[in-house]
Amino acid sequence: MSELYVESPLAHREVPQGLSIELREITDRGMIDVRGHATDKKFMAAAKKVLGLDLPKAPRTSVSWGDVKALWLSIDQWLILCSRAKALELTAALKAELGNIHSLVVDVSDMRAVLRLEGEGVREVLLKGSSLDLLDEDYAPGTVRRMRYAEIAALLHVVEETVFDVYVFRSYADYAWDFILATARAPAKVTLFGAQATPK
Amino acid sequence: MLVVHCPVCGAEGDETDFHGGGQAHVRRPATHDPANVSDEAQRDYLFIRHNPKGLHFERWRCDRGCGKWFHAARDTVTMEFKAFYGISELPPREVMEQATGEWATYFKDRLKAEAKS
Amino acid sequence: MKSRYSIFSLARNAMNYHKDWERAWRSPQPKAEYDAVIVGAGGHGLATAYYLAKNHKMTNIAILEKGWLGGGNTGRNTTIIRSNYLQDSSIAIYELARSLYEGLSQELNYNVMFSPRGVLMLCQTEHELRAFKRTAHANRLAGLDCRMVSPAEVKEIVPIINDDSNCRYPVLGAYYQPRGGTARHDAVAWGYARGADALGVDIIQNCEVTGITREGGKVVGLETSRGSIKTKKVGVVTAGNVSTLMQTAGVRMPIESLCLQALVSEPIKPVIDCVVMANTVHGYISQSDKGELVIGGGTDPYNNYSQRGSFPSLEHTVTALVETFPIISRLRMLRMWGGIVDMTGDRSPIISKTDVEGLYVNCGWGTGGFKAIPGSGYVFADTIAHDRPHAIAEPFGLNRFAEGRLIDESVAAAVAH
Amino acid sequence: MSNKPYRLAQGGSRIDRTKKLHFSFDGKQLNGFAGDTLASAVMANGTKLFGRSFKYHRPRGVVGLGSEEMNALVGVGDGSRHEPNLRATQVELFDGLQAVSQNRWPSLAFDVSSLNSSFSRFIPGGFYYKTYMWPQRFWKHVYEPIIRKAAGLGHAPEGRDPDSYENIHVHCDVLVVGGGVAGLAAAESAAATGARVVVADENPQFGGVADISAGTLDSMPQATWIAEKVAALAAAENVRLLPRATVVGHWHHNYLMLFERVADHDPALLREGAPRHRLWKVRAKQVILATGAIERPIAFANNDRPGIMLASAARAMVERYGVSPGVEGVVFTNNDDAYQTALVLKGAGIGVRVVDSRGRAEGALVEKARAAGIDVAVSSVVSAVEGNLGVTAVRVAAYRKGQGRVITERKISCDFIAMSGGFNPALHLWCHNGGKIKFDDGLQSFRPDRHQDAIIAVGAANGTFGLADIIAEASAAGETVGKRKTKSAKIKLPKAEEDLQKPLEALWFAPATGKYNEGNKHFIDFQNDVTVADLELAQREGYESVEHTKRYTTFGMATDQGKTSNLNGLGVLSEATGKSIPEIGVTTFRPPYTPFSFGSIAGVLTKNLFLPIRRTPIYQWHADRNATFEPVGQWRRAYTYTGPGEDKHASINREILAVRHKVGLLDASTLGKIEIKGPDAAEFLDRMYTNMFSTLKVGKCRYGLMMNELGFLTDDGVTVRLGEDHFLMHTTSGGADRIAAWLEEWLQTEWTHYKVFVTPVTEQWAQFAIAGPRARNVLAKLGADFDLSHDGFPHMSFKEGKLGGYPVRVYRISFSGEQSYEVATPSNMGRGLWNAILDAGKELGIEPYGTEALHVLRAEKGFIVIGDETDGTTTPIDVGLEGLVSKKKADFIGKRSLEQSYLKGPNRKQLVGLLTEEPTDVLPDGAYAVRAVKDKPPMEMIGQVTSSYHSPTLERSIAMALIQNGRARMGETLSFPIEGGKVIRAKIVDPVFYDKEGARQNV
Ligand SMILES: Cc1cc2nc3c(=O)[nH]c(=O)nc-3n(C[C@H](O)[C@H](O)[C@H](O)COP(=O)(O)OP(=O)(O)OC[C@H]3O[C@@H](n4cnc5c(N)ncnc54)[C@H](O)[C@@H]3O)c2cc1C
Ligand SMILES: NC(=O)c1ccc[n+]([C@@H]2O[C@H](COP(=O)([O-])OP(=O)(O)OC[C@H]3O[C@@H](n4cnc5c(N)ncnc54)[C@H](O)[C@@H]3O)[C@@H](O)[C@H]2O)c1
Ligand SMILES: Cc1cc2nc3c(=O)[nH]c(=O)nc-3n(C[C@H](O)[C@H](O)[C@H](O)COP(=O)(O)O)c2cc1C
Ligand SMILES: [Zn+2]
Repeated sequence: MSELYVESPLAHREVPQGLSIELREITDRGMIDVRGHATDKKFMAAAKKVLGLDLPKAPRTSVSWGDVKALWLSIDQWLILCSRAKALELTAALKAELGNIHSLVVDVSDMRAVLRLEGEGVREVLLKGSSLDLLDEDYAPGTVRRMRYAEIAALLHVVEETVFDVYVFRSYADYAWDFILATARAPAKVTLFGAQATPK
Repeated sequence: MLVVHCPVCGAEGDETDFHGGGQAHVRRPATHDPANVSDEAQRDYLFIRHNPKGLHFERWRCDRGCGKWFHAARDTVTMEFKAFYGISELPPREVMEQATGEWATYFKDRLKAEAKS
Repeated sequence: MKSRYSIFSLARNAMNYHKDWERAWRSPQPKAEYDAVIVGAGGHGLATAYYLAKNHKMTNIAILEKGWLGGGNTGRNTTIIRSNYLQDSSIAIYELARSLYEGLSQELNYNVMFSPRGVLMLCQTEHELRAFKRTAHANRLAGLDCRMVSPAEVKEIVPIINDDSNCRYPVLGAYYQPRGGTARHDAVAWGYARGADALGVDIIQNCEVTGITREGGKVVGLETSRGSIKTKKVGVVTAGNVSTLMQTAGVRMPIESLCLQALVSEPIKPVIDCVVMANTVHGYISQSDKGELVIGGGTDPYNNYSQRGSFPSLEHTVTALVETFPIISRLRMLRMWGGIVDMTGDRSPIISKTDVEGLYVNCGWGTGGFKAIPGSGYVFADTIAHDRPHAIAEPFGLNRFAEGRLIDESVAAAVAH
Repeated sequence: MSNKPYRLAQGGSRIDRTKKLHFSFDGKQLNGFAGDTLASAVMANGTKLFGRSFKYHRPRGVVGLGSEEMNALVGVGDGSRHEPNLRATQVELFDGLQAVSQNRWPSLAFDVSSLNSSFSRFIPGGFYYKTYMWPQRFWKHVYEPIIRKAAGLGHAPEGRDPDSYENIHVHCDVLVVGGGVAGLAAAESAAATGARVVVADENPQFGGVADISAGTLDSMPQATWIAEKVAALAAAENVRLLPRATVVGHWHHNYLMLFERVADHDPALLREGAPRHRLWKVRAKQVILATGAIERPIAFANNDRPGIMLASAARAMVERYGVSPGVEGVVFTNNDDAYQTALVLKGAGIGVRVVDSRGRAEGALVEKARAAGIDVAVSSVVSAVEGNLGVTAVRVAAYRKGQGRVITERKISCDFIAMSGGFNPALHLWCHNGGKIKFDDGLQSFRPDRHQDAIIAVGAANGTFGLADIIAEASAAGETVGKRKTKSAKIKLPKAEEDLQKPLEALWFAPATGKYNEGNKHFIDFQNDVTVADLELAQREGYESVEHTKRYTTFGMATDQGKTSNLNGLGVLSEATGKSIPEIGVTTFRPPYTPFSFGSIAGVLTKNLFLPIRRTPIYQWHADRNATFEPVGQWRRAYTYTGPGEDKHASINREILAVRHKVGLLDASTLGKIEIKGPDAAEFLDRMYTNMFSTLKVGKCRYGLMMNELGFLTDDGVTVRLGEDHFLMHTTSGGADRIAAWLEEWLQTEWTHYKVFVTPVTEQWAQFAIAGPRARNVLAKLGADFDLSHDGFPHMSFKEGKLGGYPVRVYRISFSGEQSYEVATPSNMGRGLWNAILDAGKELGIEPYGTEALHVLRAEKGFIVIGDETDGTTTPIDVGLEGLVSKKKADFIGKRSLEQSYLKGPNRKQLVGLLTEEPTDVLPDGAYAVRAVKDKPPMEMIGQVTSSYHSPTLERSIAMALIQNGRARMGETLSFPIEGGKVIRAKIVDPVFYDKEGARQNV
């Protein structure tokens, strides 16, 4: 049997030029959607047993354990990040461990495209499509937030001070990519606060 | 553009991050006694709406946040939100007391019914 | 009888520096009792009073208006007039209205500037194209003068349209009503006001009705900010404010009041000669005789009595129109405003008797009632005068909501106005 | 003053005389300096005539200082870069700028339509309502075309805008609107608290009118103090200074829109790729309005002649640009402030005298003026102006307040007038969102009162004009509202010194002798040519409400939105009616403060970014194969694949026949997919669907119907039972998001006790239909690790496993009536599996087919499509699916509504099949059947075609229709009058046209 052909949502896009920040697609990311009640102790314990971490209960936070990360999505929903290879295995393990506990675990590794934006001024670029208060200290590394981005739904993950991952449903990947190309153009760079030249 | 606050996850954001879902506390008669819903009761459920000029109670969904539905009390003239509360809850007492017209009657009846049970 | 307006009266008055013009309408004090009272001096209320007086010889009547006449939605709408609806009952009322508009300036001796410059409803998806084709079949058999036009014809009628067939929503054609158009909104209100006044109707402004008084199952009068008024017949025509007022008579309405916004650009030399509606992207546009582009969009999604809307809905409309008419990108918005529209559950109006004897209601015109003013006034006056629904009004009764007999126009092609 | 007659030898704080710029006005090549505005540069060249008014085409020049300008409107740029109606006072000069005047023909100085002015007596406010009515059709064909030709000011650009625009969001603690003395003082103290502060000013420079105001701060000229503050604020980490940025509107919850002109002033920036405009969407915890005040003109006869300016504008011409408004001027005022202008003119060596309407003029500035030798005439008004394209003289008359007309006049030669009727606080933003205002007798103007939002006005915007008061008020406001961080902010206030001013006396209308009084020429709204007489006429005719007067005369409706005219109009109405100004009331202030571009609103959301297009994993393959795409919601689906030498009709037929006789492959990835799991999942589905799901066996599929609460069909699809408490629901492509939200809504709001989770997974899966008699062979060829036999994998069942090595879920369901498998694989492998299927199917004759073939195939089978056979008013019973409406279940969504009398009533339209008498006639979609064909409409309609196709399988046309009582009329022949007078006759038949027993899918 020949090898399986696998293609990420943005595989056909070229490395962008002329931007004020860096933009690329992250392709090796496994994702598992986990539903269960944070108030259900059995559920939380089972998840911890498999993932090695306590699913975060605080809204908009994330927790890591080794190469596994859990992003809070709702009071009864998390997105588990890991390598693609590991996603299958973790999904099976979670399902097995959860057994009859009221829950729903789905491998959704192929459902979203992940766009990595990196560099000085990345928040300003994102603010051209998002109405969140991204300059606020609430948006420290680790923060997770669903948002409306341009005309689509997206999930924002603050990886580091100037590194952001934007998750969009894969059918919108090209749109999101093009939107960032348009708003991150170097001549359109905006600095929101900080010292500026004295206006003449 | 209103600022809406989700009482479930605490997210705050533009109205476009949320989804307005119309009047709150509408009772679906068929859920309770499907065999005995009059045409008028069905009409009221589907079409008749409180439409106050002033304090109103409505449903919203935290569309771009936790995805949960919740309730809000809002003034339809000033657009000021007076409270955000859970989807299975009644508004805070002091807000209920500010209600007028049909809403005042509604809350009075609800409280009476609750006191009884 | 009032002195008539004409080129000659204009010239005559010019000689005297226009010092001798009569008032267009009186400013009477309310009487203690009327044979009938219309609440709300919007287009529908004024037309109702005019036809009550003219067709039914009821002249001891009054219109009570809480603010200034025509100051509601009639004074703030984008003035699109068309009659090419899908359902038979809609076609009947809107076409009656449209045909009355044709001769309204002469009828009222007031130039309402009805301008049948054509209404183009763009088809920007296959689904929309199909839906309009269906409407076209229905309208043709109903006897309306409408037709589908090709993308090339659309380009001919509106040369500034984006005709790139690869754009996001390419124009696949349009549904065209050549004798749809616009009229000068204020003039419609003022013309009916002047006409009704001349027939003896008391138009009382700055008079808010605060309550409807009933005795048993009957109406006996009204409470107003200028005292009580006795009457046995009340026609409530208060658009966005209908729920609260009807409530005082114990009638609950299937209405929600929402804000609908519109805007105008700075005036420019003519670039667009007809009305264009782009329903898929929620924008419609025409150019007034003064030169400003008149643009409307959809309603904001929550109840609102503030006459001030939210920015996003207009933002979507403008964005869509920039895409549809790229040259407007460099033009500028001059003014935006909102009106409180009365939306029913099926998005069709209510012209109805109520369970209370002598109480009639005309509302629910939502985002599209300007075009209906003459027809609605005509059949509502008839309904009030004879205490039974006029045949054209009958389908629009309140009873339809309990029967499930909805008149849902928006379903076929989500067309609002 | 040789070839630049009006450029003064000295002065001009804004211009750089070493940088000469070339520009053109109406094609004439002119020079100016860096720092000039178009207004100052043109005036420096000796031209006062800038444009023509709207209705009378009267010649007009510059009146204002900046954004309040209503007369000097020009078009800038050409072709697709043309922009009409710009205020010359706001256009910054750059090298190569091209400007044209507007609303004139053939030329600015000689304009044919200025004849309107001679007719003006016949065309007073509202005249068109009284005429143009006969004969009826003349309005459309004669009168209106003439009126429209005259409409508008400038002309639109040509072609698509080559420039770019963008939006940006920003949250701040404090937004300071206006960067004059007040705004900067407020910003300074707010910033000192550590708050995040944005300061926006519409001008290129900060400082407001400080540079042309006489007072000092800490003994420095105000301008020096401003420069210091601007530098300090620019250096601060927590402050953003935004010049060329107009706050255009204020909305609920302190949402403001800020319009930044990024590159209009500098074509080099545009060339580098900068956006032309940027719209800032600002959410501010606190707004400080420091928008200053706008000077009022005075209504006197012919007060619109070029050369008549506001006093502050005349002053600015001299001080900022070194441009003299003329040689010999008259300052006409009712207040002390304008004396500053007189002093400045005098200081620049320009002839000047003052006409003051007040009985006494004795403030410190007045005394200074007298001391400087300026002639001051009190109790006097300018009663009329002579000159046409410019001012040649004024008539000055003795004046007593309340006088209707004057008798004696004396004539004074002059070539310009600087007028000041007082100042109006700029209340626009205060009022946009319901702020209350109050009338101030001292100012004779409105000022802010209360506001529901966190917004506060300071400085001239608040009606505070004393320099020390402004600073104190603004600084205090900044400090209290800025408090967010804990930093303490003690700002040392500068010491303000200025000449004390005496109060003004209202002057709304300067009377003239009879001749001038009755000639309609005291302009209130300059641009729209509304005069005092027009306002009075409106009152006389009963248009009493100020709102009626506004609409009848169009006063305040021009592009300046009455910035300089509204209050004057109210003053005139007050005098005409005897009511006070507050009794008359103001018209509504609406956004925007000044007009802003539609392009800036759209931002980058044009062309490919206007709205998203959703692509399936196979999208590129479809495109490469020359697929026509069909939009379905935001998705693009392949409609048909036209090969070489084929048209669409041929390719569709080919695709259909491939499915019927061989095998076809369809990209169905867009179908909605939702996982539903929990102990109550089955019961929940019973509530959502019309039919029963709790009885479905694990591993089996069932087709379900969904209604809304009104009893109308909204969606359908196949749901699979993956496990006892676990389902996978398929929805229509357009319905995926809507249905997922719908399920959540019911779970969260009505059946809150149900233990059910719902997770949409549409995009996790690429999904394909392999359909046709050889479908199984394709799967076998690919290699499946599960039983493919009919018994082992019967119709309406489900398997999970590997196909050609790819992980798959396979559903044996059929929308074509053929043997059919729907195969789902994770999206990233979609393209791989798609190719593998095509390879495997090659020798079996596999063909990809598109949505049109799909539609015909299903129509041949009589299957409905939501949105085709239904239109939102159609019940399951109407489309003949009564069998799928459970009688056993007590309640499900929409059930009760089906009982409403009309939905149960007679004469409902029912789904039937139609066969045309002539097999080659294809009924048009949406065609109506009539009860009886008549010569002409109206004809009674009894139902309409919902789907209609040529069926290559049956080699004839087929159609489905909703017909009144259709099911009772089987065999009846109906008439469909279509366009062009043709009538198509068709027989009512069963809607299943092909393989009625369903044998083909079951093998
Ligand atoms: C932005 C916008 C765009 C629109 N565009 C179109 C269009 O293009 N084409 C179209 O056909 N329609 C359009 N419409 C809809 C149309 O304007 C309305 O349907 C129509 O004007 C309604 O007329 P009316 O007489 O019923 O109501 P109104 O004109 O609103 O009159 C109701 C009157 O009742 C008065 N009133 C209320 N309560 C009381 C009380 N208690 N006592 C006394 N008086 C009271 C109000 O002050 C008001 O004057 C638009 C509406 C808006 C807001
Ligand atoms: N009679 C008097 O005493 C008198 C009269 C006039 C002016 N003054 C002087 O007026 C000044 C008052 O200072 P101030 O700061 O209150 O007013 P200001 O006029 O100096 O500044 C206001 C600034 O706000 C800008 N602005 C207005 N609306 C805007 C908007 N929507 N968006 C962006 N910018 C906008 C204006 O262009 C201006 O630059 C003092 O310098 C004072 O000396 C006094
Ligand atoms: C068809 C139409 C054209 C309009 N044209 C103008 C215009 O040219 N200038 C203007 O200032 N306002 C214009 N308006 C808006 C009115 O000034 C006003 O905003 C509207 O009637 C709503 O009233 P309000 O803003 O006082 O609440 C227009 C309104 C309509 C309905
Ligand atoms: Zn939330």
